[in-house]
Amino acid sequence: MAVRTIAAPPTPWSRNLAEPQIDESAYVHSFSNLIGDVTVRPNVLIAPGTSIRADEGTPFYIGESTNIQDGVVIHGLEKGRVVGDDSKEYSVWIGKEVCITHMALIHGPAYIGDECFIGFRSTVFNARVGRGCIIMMHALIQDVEIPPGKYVPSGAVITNQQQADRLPDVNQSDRTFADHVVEINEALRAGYRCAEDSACINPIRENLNDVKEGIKETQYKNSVETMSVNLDIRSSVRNLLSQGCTISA
Amino acid sequence: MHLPPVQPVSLSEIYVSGDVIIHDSAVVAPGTILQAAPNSRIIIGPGACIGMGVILNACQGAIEIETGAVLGSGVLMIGAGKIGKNACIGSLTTIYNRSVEPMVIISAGSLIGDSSRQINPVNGNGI
Amino acid sequence: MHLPPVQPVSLSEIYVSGDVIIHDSAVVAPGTILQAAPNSRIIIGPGACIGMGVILNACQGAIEIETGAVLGSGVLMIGAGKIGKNACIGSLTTIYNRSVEPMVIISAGSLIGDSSRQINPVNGNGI
Repeated sequence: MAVRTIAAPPTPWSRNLAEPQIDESAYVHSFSNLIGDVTVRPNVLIAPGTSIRADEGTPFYIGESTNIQDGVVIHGLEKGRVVGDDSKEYSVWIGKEVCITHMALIHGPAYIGDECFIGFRSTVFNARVGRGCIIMMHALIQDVEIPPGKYVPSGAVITNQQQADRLPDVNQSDRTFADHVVEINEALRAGYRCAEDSACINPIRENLNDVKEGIKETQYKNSVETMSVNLDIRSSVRNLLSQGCTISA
Repeated sequence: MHLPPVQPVSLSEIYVSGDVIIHDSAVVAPGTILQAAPNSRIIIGPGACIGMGVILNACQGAIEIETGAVLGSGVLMIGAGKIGKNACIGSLTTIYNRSVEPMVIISAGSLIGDSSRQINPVNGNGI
Repeated sequence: MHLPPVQPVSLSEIYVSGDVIIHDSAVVAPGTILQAAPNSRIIIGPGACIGMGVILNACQGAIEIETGAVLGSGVLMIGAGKIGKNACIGSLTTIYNRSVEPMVIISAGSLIGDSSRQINPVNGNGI
């Protein structure tokens, strides 16, 4: 499994280069960006296009069997921590069996309890979401604590505690909808494994108007294959070297 | 708008997985993710324009972006559906298992195809 | 100890197709698509500022961004039209076949253009 993880870059506030701790059974897609002190527990799935950067707020914890879908961004403010279930402090704590769906933004300090569902493009920032909550799409949860088992409808903006306290409980139809979204993700999972096998990926560029030209190979390819040193990288390396970094074996 | 903004992409490639066909004359910006689950497909037609950071996840059917359609940055399209000729989908829009008719313009940050429960406002104060 | 792989500091990729003229002093952010159909053109004037993930798709005419105009990130401009000097188009705005007068400020997420074919989902439950 080719996983692209990098140690957090040295920043003025933290010279500690921490590396993600990833359980063997977790699947971190190579087209994802996983940086810094992030604990990834067993059977976690981290999809392509995700950005999980514990380079400012730190550390992060992602619990067992949790699912982080495409395009999710997880980041944290330098200051501000939540207390995880292990009584330690985290910038972002995500419990077990949580589903964070496409394009969601989890910005620490943030705590997301076990079995939560965070819908497409929703934001959780400076908030605590109790166990078993279902947050639908395009919602904003900020500066509040949401009790366990609550439902947040699509488009809701929950930014004060009175609003959070008035939220309804999750019902069966909510759960069915959330389960359906998770199912779609399971189908795509098969695609990720395929992605590791270059024989399986073969996108075809086809000129639909001119059959004579036949099938052309696309220029677009899985990014795993295209890590070469170009001019930009060279000049960046020169910069780092002049700042005193060294390259050693 | 309370949605997460257009996110920068750090890789200049696009990620393609599964049965994906991109017409020669279509334009696909960097950092996009085009994924078709098994038994599904994605077709990007002639002159279509797919903005930065778009995610298309085809599942249980096909996602088809017809001739000249434009998807703004950060658009998310899940499931199966067709974006009609010359339709124009504003940035950060989410489309869940729906199609869009040709020539339609959708404003940025829209949410289409969401059939989840909505809460009726009580005393005009909503939630 | 090894040097961490270098993150590209700036993704300098913009996609340009067709007759597109960008003044030397204009700034165009990464991830933008500037596409002019045949018989159309795009002109980006001096000091203009085009944000990340913008898509300009000129057809049946010209898209002209005049001196000092600013387009926020994720703006989508389709068809033909002129953005006047020093106008300021908020992020995520969609403009379809319309011009904007000089010095005008448009708030983020606006939809400007032909209103005969528009869909604007309400309450998150679109079509």
